[in-house]
Amino acid sequence: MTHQIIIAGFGGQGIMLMGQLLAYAGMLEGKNVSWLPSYGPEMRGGTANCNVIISDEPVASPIVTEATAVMAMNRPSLDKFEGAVMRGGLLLINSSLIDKKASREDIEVCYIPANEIADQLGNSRVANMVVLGSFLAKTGAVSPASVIESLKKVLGPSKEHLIPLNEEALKRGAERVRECVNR
Amino acid sequence: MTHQIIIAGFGGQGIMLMGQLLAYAGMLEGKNVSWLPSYGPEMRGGTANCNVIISDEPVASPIVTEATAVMAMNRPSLDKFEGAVMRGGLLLINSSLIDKKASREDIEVCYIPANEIADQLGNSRVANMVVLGSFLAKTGAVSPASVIESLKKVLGPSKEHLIPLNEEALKRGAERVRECVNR
Amino acid sequence: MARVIFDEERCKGCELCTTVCPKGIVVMARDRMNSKGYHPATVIEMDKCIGCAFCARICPDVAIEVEK
Amino acid sequence: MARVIFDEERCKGCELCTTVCPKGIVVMARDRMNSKGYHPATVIEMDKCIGCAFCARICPDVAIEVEK
Amino acid sequence: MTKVFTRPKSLTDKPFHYCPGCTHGIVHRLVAEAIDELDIRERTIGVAPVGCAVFAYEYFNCDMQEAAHGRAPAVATGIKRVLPDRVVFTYQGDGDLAAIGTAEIVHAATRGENITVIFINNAIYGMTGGQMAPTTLIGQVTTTTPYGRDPGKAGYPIRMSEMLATLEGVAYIERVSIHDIKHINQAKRAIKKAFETQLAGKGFSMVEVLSTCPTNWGMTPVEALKWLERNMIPCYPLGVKKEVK
Amino acid sequence: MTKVFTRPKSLTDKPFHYCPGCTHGIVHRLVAEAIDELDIRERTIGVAPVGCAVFAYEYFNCDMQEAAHGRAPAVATGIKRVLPDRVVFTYQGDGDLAAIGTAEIVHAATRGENITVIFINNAIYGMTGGQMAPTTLIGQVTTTTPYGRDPGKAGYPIRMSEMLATLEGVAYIERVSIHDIKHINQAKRAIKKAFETQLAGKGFSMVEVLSTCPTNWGMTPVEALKWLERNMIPCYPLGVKKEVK
Amino acid sequence: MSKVLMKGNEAIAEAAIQAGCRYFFGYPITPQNEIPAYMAKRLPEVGGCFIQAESEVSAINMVYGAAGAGARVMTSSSSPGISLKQEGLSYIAGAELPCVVVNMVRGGPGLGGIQPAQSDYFQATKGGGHGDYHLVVLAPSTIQEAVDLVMEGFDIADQYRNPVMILGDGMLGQMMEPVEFRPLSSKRELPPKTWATTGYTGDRPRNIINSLYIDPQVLEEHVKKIYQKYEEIKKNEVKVECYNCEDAEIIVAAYGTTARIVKSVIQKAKQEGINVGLIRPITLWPFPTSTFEEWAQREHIKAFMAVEMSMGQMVEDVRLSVNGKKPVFFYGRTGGMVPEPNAILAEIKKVIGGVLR
Amino acid sequence: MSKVLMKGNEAIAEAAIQAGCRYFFGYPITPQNEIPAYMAKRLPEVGGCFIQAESEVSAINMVYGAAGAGARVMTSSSSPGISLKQEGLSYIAGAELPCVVVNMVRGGPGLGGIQPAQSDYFQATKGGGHGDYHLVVLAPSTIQEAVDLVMEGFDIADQYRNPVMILGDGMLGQMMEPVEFRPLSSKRELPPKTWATTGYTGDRPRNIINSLYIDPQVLEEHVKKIYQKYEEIKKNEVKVECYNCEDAEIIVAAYGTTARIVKSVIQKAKQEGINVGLIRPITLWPFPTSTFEEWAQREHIKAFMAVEMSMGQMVEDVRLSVNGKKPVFFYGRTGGMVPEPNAILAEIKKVIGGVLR
Ligand SMILES: Cc1ncc(C[n+]2csc(CCOP(=O)(O)OP(=O)(O)O)c2C)c(N)n1
Ligand SMILES: Cc1ncc(C[n+]2csc(CCOP(=O)(O)OP(=O)(O)O)c2C)c(N)n1
Ligand code: SF4
Ligand code: SF4
Ligand code: SF4
Ligand code: SF4
Ligand code: SF4
Ligand code: SF4
Ligand SMILES: [Mg+2]
Ligand SMILES: [Mg+2]
Repeated sequence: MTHQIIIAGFGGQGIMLMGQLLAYAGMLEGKNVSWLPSYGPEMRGGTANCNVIISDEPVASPIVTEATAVMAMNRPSLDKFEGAVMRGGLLLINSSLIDKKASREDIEVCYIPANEIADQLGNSRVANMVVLGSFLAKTGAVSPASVIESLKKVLGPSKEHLIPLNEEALKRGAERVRECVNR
Repeated sequence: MTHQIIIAGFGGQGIMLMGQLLAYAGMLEGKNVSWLPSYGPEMRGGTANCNVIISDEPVASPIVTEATAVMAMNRPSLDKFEGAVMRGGLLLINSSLIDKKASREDIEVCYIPANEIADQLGNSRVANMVVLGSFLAKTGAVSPASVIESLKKVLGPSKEHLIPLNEEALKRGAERVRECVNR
Repeated sequence: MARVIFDEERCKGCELCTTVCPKGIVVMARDRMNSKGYHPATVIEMDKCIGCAFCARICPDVAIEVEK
Repeated sequence: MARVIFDEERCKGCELCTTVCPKGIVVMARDRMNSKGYHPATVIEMDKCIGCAFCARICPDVAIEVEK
Repeated sequence: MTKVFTRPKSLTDKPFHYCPGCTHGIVHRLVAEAIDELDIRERTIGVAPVGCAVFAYEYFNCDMQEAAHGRAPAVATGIKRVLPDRVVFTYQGDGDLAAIGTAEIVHAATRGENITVIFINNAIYGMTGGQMAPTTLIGQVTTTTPYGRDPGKAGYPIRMSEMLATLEGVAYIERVSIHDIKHINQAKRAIKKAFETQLAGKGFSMVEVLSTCPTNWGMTPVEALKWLERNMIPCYPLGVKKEVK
Repeated sequence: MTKVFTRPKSLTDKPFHYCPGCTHGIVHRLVAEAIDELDIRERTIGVAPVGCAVFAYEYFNCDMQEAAHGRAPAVATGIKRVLPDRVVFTYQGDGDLAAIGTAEIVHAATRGENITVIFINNAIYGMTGGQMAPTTLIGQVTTTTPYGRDPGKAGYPIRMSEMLATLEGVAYIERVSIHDIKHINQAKRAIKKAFETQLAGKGFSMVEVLSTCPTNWGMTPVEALKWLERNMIPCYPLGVKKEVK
Repeated sequence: MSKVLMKGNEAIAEAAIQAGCRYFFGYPITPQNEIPAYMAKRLPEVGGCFIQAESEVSAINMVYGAAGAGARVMTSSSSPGISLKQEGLSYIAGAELPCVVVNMVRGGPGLGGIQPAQSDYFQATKGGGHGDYHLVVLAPSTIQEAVDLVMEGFDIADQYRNPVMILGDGMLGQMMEPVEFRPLSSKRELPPKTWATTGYTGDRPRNIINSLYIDPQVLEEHVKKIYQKYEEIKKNEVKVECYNCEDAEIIVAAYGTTARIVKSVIQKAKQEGINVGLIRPITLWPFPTSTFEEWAQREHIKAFMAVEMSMGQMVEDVRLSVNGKKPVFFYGRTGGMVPEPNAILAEIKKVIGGVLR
Repeated sequence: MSKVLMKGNEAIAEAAIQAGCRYFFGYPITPQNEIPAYMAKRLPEVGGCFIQAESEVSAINMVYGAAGAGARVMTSSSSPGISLKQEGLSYIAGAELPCVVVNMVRGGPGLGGIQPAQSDYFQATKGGGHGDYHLVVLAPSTIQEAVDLVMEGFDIADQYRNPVMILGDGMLGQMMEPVEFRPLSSKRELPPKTWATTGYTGDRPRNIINSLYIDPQVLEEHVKKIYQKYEEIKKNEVKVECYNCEDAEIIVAAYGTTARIVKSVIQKAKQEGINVGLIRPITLWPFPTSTFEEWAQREHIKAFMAVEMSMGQMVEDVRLSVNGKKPVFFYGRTGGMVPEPNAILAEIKKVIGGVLR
């Protein structure tokens, strides 16, 4: 099985981190992984996206052109990457920031009000973890436990206290996606 | 007919000028000519030499490896270029500064006490013109008149007064070489 | 009588203009966002404006015009 | 009592040494040439030498040694 | 009502790409205002650097050349020698002017090249993500001085204005700041005077502008202005460094 | 009788290739004497320039690297950082140090690189046959200023010592001359002090030596020394430009 | 040793440190800035020294100095900065000094862009500097390979006293993959650096680092000596991967990240019943000429196609190797555009359709 | 017009002036110092401007500025200096500016020597700088040809908005030959420089000289547009001399001064009854590929041999052109050594003996 994932949104939404956590978790689970950011000349916000591959096979090209899953965290991302989802693939839409509906019929689409859920959790910055939770629940690409373990490494001991919040966010995302209807 | 000439001596002996005058004169006479100096990194004296070709044909390589004539103005030059004279070619030796005799038997060798002759003319700097005069007399490569015309161009009007001295030097060189016996 | 005009699309919400207004009337419009996602600066009590153009002079994005 | 020794092969005939000798005893040997074609510097009246080493100190080619 | 403050004509309509609160924008506007006031836009040619101001050619509403990193003074020299009656200016960052372009700025200055240089000293490499610049302060943390700039290893902040002021070809050099309105006004006067120096054919003129990089300094724009005032000005004293009357 | 003056041990036996009367030779000897007197030859590494002194590696009797034109300070930096307990010096001409190598010398100085620079200012490019150097005097005729150096076109003589002395990393800079015995002795003291500065770990040290190029100046060696005294010293005042005690 | 997830640039920096590199001289440029940043942080921890030079020109000359003093030393940059290093590289090669130089290539010419490209192939392999010389050019395709090649690169540099270039691109530098820092499989006997300028204490001849040979005869001998070394390198150091060539009708030549994309294409092609092989030069210089020669002689191989992120540079070396035995095609994207698998596949089909069937 | 006897370097400088070049930015280096010296003297006489830049890097960037402002402008240097100009050349090509750059090649690598060499062929023709671009490279063999090519070079540069390199060597620069400054035989319609930065007065769009294209798609388009120009150049501008090829058994490929030596060899060989041809590329880029292709198909031609003052650089282009149809040999001297006619002849005989008979 090969997961070919695109994650996209505003700079500042934690897009790159989502990808890195996935890749890290995949590695912890003994899979082949790669993470590829799109990088620009500018320090100055704008959109950010990254490609993640998690596979049982060695990773050939780290570029994802046909995604098994796309996580669109804002409107421009949806516009840009909806077409990249492969037939039968998964599209996760952060419906807190995206009022538009997906137009494709040959894929599975879930709407997650990630910012709202995060706000409920008391920290809007974990919206990314909510969507990630949804993704994990849908695909089983890696286990939430591996993601949390990865997060521990990334945050370091000084930010250990943030772990429960993130765990909760993953869980809420997972719960929410179970309710979600295809389109 | 192609004259392939090497002129060699100390820096300061007017070696480069001899060559340029020959080339210039050849050009004035409608021949194909080239002049090629050997150049070094150093501003600092040492030996100098140049290659001159005067030919009815277009000049292919400007490098003279087999010379129809060599003018050796000092001892190191003789050592270095005696071997470059082609069989039957001409070797002119400034015997004022070179006490050695040529060793080759298959070429024509003339000894010109150029500095002495120049000193007699009251200016040791025209030793080069003396040897050039000998060369012209021996080979007829170009006419002395063409050389003098070239010299006028090179010296410019301000040094016009030096022309008679140089003319005389050419003449004395020519006279001397008539007396000279092959080795 | 003076008036400042904000080009809200150019505004990047840096807040520099809010720090120099001698009348303290320049504030950030927390209630709206421009298309780049910034809360733009605005003036609340325009009648207090003296047209000194300090706000405009410090704005790095030339988002402010002043009339008098 | 002092003595200067010229390494005539190193000498390039620049004449700098001749200009600094307080005794004026350093001169160029016009009668001979070294293998590079230079007239070397030399001292004519060595007994006048005071060993000040001025000549050596200005020689750009380190061609002079001085004993005392 | 009449406009008492409006966008200068020497700026195009294009919105700046700079980060929020980056003072590059202020200096752009001051340069454009000076050009407007002197009414020289039609005969001005600008040279953009490599640095955050790399797109300056999209903003200044005059003919522009984009130079290689650090080489703007050489490029300006080429232009000015061909078109001596045009007004030529460069706009350069501290990495551009004070590091890779050191030889070019020193020699444009010593040649007395009749150009105007706008030098943005923000104590950092903005565009490449916050490396040490030659002007980075002692102790300042950057990506290439992660433990703070240690002069024993990474050298001392370089005062380009003072250094260049020792050169005979220099007609006018002033260091200014833009951390408040008073200083912005002073900066504007200096920039205008620099162009006037060129118009008078007096030789090389330069204005060093202390500037902020909120993004790579890791501060809000407002904090950054304060940091500039408190930390940069003591190291880089403001004022005229040389003026040939 | 004992030798009161003899060839320093830090010179090899190889005769110099310099033109007759060229003062490069004097400075070579002074450097070698300083190294001898400080007894540091075995731990000294020299960097030769591109210029007439390009063969310096054949003369200094220590390990040597030959640098690309102008880059000696960067090369010396590389060596010194690897071997901080060695003594590293560069020997550079004015084309090398003040033209193509401007950025390298400025930044070695501002970094306070603990090296010693011997800077030969002969107001000309000797090796390449007499072109203008940045230090060429106003009015001086060279192959690239055939009508005499016109500052309006070719700029002003650059005073590197004064310029570098503005930099914080500099521990010691002095300008000396070698046109007579008194000044040769002073030059020797300065060179020695420069090495001592390095030995004390104080940072960047440089001695600028006004020097002659009889060949390209078109003078006899004796005339050249006089010309130096009369024309160069007024433009390049001798003395200590900076000294950190 | 366990695996860690790292950015290519950081992994390359760490690999250098693990290979004993203690000196780094660099100048910022995208997309390789993580290398100097990592070095600035790590080198002081291991007793090394990082300097941000005032320019790429200075950086490469600091490298020259440090290498001459016997150190393991590295610099890195990207295309415009590498152009500025050309004089220095020629000097280092001429003076026979070992060092490692990383070029994370971006789109050119001029200021160009900052997205991945392979348009510096000519510069890297043919000598962007003046004179007769070569760099050893290593082109990793994965981060793991980058790590391994950096470590081996230092050994190669030391063994042959020649600069080694790691030719990557922005993609390799920016992406993350799991990587293991493992000892090199092949231990080399490295000659002691008796030539280094460490101080002339008399126990060896005086050491001079130099590339000036004013007598042309001596310079020629020097160059010929270097070229003998190059023959050794050609004999010993060629690295190449052949993938799926056995049953292929067409062989694609690609290196670095492009080769990864081609591998994806090969998998796709298989599904469509097309058999495509890949020859992936790992050493770009020395080029795996004989590998191409051999496959060019096989009957089942009908054509070659070079795929590059350039307007066609390595393709010349492919043509030189194939030497007219089979047609050689080219497909490239440039300026930071990365070739898409589908486009490559389409191109392959076009070749197969037009030429083979 | 009458002939004058001139040094190659001076003739090149005068040719530039006669071609309307009024700006020269240079830095001294042997063996081309007569060019800046001549320019320093002559340019003020014709209302032009000479600057001795502080370095080659500055010089090429002054050229960039002056060319952008619409001037005819030139710079000259020799090998190490040309290496330093690589970034600038890439910028000039990327910004599509016209200029003429002279490289009087000397032996390398590194500081090398100052005697004539051809070891910068790769650098000149394959792009010593970064990115996808080419210089037009003209290689005169005589001083007359140098003069003609410099004059035409300015036209070519202007016509295609691309830098043109004159690739000579110390021998060509230092020797004297009679030369005539004559108008170009082919007049070109040169496009007006509407793109030059002369001041934005409103009668045309604002002019920007630039090579930055941050969007890779746009950069790719830009590069492709430049490469379309290159196709035009390949079609229109190839220059080559074929000498004595009709009855030859072997064709020597040589350019510049080496080709002159080969001509001497051909005369010698004739006397010994050996028929040797010469293909002399005058444009090194674009390379006269089709000329080689055509002769390679002739039956009487048994082999090719490249003769160069290098370790073998142009020989690659010869091989690429001959494409395996005939064997291609190489003979070279390097480091400033000039191949001797007898040695070349011996080499030719060896080839003929070993391969042909
Ligand atoms: C030759 C070269 N080296 C390095 C770079 C990368 N680079 C781009 S901008 C920059 C530094 C910018 O810093 P600064 O000049 O201070 O401008 P700022 O961004 O701070 O305004 C560097 C090093 C380049 N483009 N070209
Ligand atoms: C990159 C480069 N540019 C130019 C040269 C040619 N060159 C050799 S020496 C020299 C100048 C020497 O002048 P200076 O440094 O003043 O030393 P001097 O000969 O006067 O002692 C130049 C330009 C070179 N070798 N390399
Ligand atoms: S013009 Fe002056 S008073 Fe009015 S809003 Fe701006 S700063 Fe305040
Ligand atoms: S200064 Fe300008 S950009 Fe900043 S908040 Fe005010 S209006 Fe907006
Ligand atoms: S040591 Fe003094 S006194 Fe003796 S010769 Fe030399 S300069 Fe004259
Ligand atoms: S100073 Fe030295 S080189 Fe000059 S003349 Fe005297 S001994 Fe000879
Ligand atoms: S990175 Fe810094 S200098 Fe660059 S635009 Fe942002 S704030 Fe300004
Ligand atoms: S050219 Fe000048 S600097 Fe060079 S050795 Fe001769 S006199 Fe000395
Ligand atoms: Mg900056
Ligand atoms: Mg000099």
